[in-house]
Amino acid sequence: MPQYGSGLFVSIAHLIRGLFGGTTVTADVVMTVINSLIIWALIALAALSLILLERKVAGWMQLRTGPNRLGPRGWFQTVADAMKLLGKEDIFPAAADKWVFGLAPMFVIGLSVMVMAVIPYGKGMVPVDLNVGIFYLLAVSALTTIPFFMAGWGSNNKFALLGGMRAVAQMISYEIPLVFSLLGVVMITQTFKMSAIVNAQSHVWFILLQPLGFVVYTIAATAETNRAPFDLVEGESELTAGAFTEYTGMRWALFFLGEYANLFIVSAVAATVFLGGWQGPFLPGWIWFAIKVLFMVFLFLWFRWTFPRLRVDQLMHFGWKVLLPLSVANILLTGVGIYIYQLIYPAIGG
Amino acid sequence: MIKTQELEINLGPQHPSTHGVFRMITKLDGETVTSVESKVGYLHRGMEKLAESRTYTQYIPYTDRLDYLASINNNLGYVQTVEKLMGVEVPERAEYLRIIFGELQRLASHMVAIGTGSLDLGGFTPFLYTFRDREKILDLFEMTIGGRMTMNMPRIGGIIEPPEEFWPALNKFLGEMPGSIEEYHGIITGNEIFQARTVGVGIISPELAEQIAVTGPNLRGSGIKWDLRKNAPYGIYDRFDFEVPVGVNGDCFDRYIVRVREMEESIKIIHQAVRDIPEGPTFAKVPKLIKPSVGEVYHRVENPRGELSFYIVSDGSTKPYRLRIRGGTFVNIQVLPYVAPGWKLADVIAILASLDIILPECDR
Amino acid sequence: MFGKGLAKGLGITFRHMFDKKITEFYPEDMPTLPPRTRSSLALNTPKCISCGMCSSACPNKVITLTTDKNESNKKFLTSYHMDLTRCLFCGLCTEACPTKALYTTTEFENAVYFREDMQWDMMQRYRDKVASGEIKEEVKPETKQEEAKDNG
Amino acid sequence: MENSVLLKKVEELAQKLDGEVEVSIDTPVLKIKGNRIIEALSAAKAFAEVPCDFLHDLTGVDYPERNEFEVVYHLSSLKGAQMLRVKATIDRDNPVIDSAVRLWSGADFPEREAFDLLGIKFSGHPNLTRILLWDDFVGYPLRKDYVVDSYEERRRLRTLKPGE
Repeated sequence: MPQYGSGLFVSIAHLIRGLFGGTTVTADVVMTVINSLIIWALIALAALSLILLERKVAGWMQLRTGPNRLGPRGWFQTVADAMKLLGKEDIFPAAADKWVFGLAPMFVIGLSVMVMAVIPYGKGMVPVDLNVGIFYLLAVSALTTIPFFMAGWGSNNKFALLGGMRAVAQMISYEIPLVFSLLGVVMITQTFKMSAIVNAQSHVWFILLQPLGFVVYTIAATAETNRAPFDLVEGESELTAGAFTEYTGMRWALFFLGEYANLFIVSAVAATVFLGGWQGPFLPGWIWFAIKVLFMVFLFLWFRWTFPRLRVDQLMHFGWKVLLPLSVANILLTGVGIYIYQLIYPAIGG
Repeated sequence: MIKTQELEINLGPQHPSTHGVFRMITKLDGETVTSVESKVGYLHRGMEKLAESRTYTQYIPYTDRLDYLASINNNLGYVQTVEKLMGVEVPERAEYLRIIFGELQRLASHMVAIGTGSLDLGGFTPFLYTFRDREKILDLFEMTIGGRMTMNMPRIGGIIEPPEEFWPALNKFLGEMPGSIEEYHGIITGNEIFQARTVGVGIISPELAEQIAVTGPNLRGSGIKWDLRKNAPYGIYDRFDFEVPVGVNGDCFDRYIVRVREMEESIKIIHQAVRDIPEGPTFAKVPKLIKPSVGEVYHRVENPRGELSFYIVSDGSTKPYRLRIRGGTFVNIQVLPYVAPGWKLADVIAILASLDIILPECDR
Repeated sequence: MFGKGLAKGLGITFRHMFDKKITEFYPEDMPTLPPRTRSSLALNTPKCISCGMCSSACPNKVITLTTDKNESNKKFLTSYHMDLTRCLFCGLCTEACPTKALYTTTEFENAVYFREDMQWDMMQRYRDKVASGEIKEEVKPETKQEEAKDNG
Repeated sequence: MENSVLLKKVEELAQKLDGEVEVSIDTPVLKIKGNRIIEALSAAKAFAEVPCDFLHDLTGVDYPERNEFEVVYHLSSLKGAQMLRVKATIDRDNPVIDSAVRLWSGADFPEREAFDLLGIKFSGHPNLTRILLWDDFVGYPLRKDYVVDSYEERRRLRTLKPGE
């Protein structure tokens, strides 16, 4: 299928690389710097636009129009909000643990940047195409628990402490079904490499081969990003703002940024692993990728603005007693499927 | 065994889910609540003392500010008490209008109850759907009397006649209501997460309810079929045909569903009242200056949040000698320390939401 | 089956995404309030007979008015103040007014920056309204005669 | 029907407790001395046919000219429309009465409120502290001799003092 404009960013990269002599060390360093700058910009852009999208979608579902004051149809609202947050006072509670409290938001955003480095945004557009891509991604995103607990513990606030404890319990429990749900795909493709997984979906998307895996992934990812109906870490009706109760201004904004960066990441992973990544007819690959990510994001927004919140023990029950068996069953089914497939076509697979 | 320390948390007075300024001193063992102590009084305005320096008519606007989500019901309770004290006969048309507006206000109040109930469980969108429909009722009120929240609509001996355009607007609203209730069922009642959060949670046994003197939908949620409109009718409620919905288990879900079904019954009552309403005056002949004779009276009405009653001691002057308000919330809220322990922190919020408290009525 | 209710809820929210929105665009589109709305009070000074019924009907002592008598022993207003910080907007004063000189209006933008601005001088507000052409001044026949007397 | 049956019961009870019975509008009223209150309430709670076993309301009324408080109990029931008012008079200088919490745990808050606003002491109440007003409030507002600040005093706009 012809795709026009797919190579746009790849050509630009080649051009820049060419300026510094192709394969020299200087070129590699320059490219790394540029790539990381682009990721930072992408996080900021994703967060700003996703926040606006969330508010708009929430508004539409609730028969409102959402933000509508700044710019055309309110498109600049989040920019203005970010400016306001930048200008706010940075308050450290008197009893807080200064270092832990202050570093937690930085960790959140730092981890997001690290994860986003391995996502294939288009054909040949993987900043770092690791051969253990998924493995690295899961390992790093599992660390996101720590800043939440740091925030909860460092604030020296009871609500924050409860929120932090909930974060640890919830994110660790849901990490396991999340990993297992991706394992089925890895079994089929026999690789951890993100670009290879996308290439393997040129004929059929894995959502069709792994529907159960996709469902488990979506639910676990909702919990992993602390979004409703699993937003117990924030749980505003019981814990006011959970782990973020004591945060103000820019530090709070970093958490917010991290939350939306995480939303972007889980959507991007779902798009890559289950929805065929940048594969698609006519349009350039990166546009296809953006469309698929937006679809996943909309799914998460839709859940959030429809469902009430689960209780903490129900959340644990669901994670351990429903999702984990389901994800294990998925692996088993995949294994059986591959075995049968290999019996029929012995040439394929290992 | 790992020994853990109990955590004491102040829920409120400023907390997103305490519906105003209510404070619960909650002791937690992990996430499990071991004890709850409720503190009220942050909104005390001395309503009963104020009555001693206001004339009978002047006190009507103050009753608006008891249960501000059901102000017409409060007004009605108060003016009926004074009418009972003076022996005033209210014209037929006024009685029917009182039923219509009282039930409209009950609908509006229950909408807030179920909407905020859903909000406290984390579901934001249903809250706005209920408020969308409440807005229509408030528009009807605004059209009739000019106020939206604090109506001050009934007067001693009558009620204000609504304008011409009220009746078509009311019919339009009644036509839209069944669809809206269907929608609440779709997004709240049928939702498995909502059911998981409420079914079996915070059970108030009938014995406990009777011990505490819980009234209103909370009592009926416990399975006791007691509704003053049916069992001790006031006004002309005995002329209407309606059911008294009751719950089975007395859990949060039962209290919720009783409210939704009461809304359906209220619509039925309004339909009947609109059908039967006679023409005629809406004001009885009462002196301009209300001056009841010496005596005392106790009158109770079924408010959306429990039984509201006024106890007036008159010394024959234009001002009440003593006016006592018994609000539903003030009594119902006592049930919390009995019900909450053993549940999770989030359940306490659910229980509180299902009790549907309103603090101005509690603190007065 | 588990999940049916969840799917129904999702259906409802999705359907509402494309419904007509009910947001009012407040300063651009001013809402038209029904004529009975009690959101502000105004005094039509010439109609006032200075009986003081409004002030005695008020539950909260919002209204203070002072009167004087002219040579024909007729009362007239010298000042009429309302303390809006205490007003409940219950409308009892307008109901008590025998000539409907005091009436409720649908003006609802009553927010001010300073507490002192909540002390309304109703006669001044009436003069401002007349000056801005919002209402026409009613001229009482007696005043005309008095003016004629003064002139002649 | 209920009222006549109830009235008979109340009259019997009044004779036993040497109290008085009157009918106010449509409610039978039983007037007794404060020290017999628990007897009266438990007897009313156990009335056959027309039990008054639901403590609808509890409050106090101040009568300074008679130098006494009336503690007013409104009893109803979930079994019928009956309503009984029990009035217990206690001395104004030493306002002590037995607590009804042992009969109805729902008497807790109303009794605390009566203590808070009228200064009536309920002996046997588990936690008799101020409920609506703050703990170091002086005086009992619903007593008739409580002096309320003048209207002028209350309407005075508070201005910030320098240094605040």
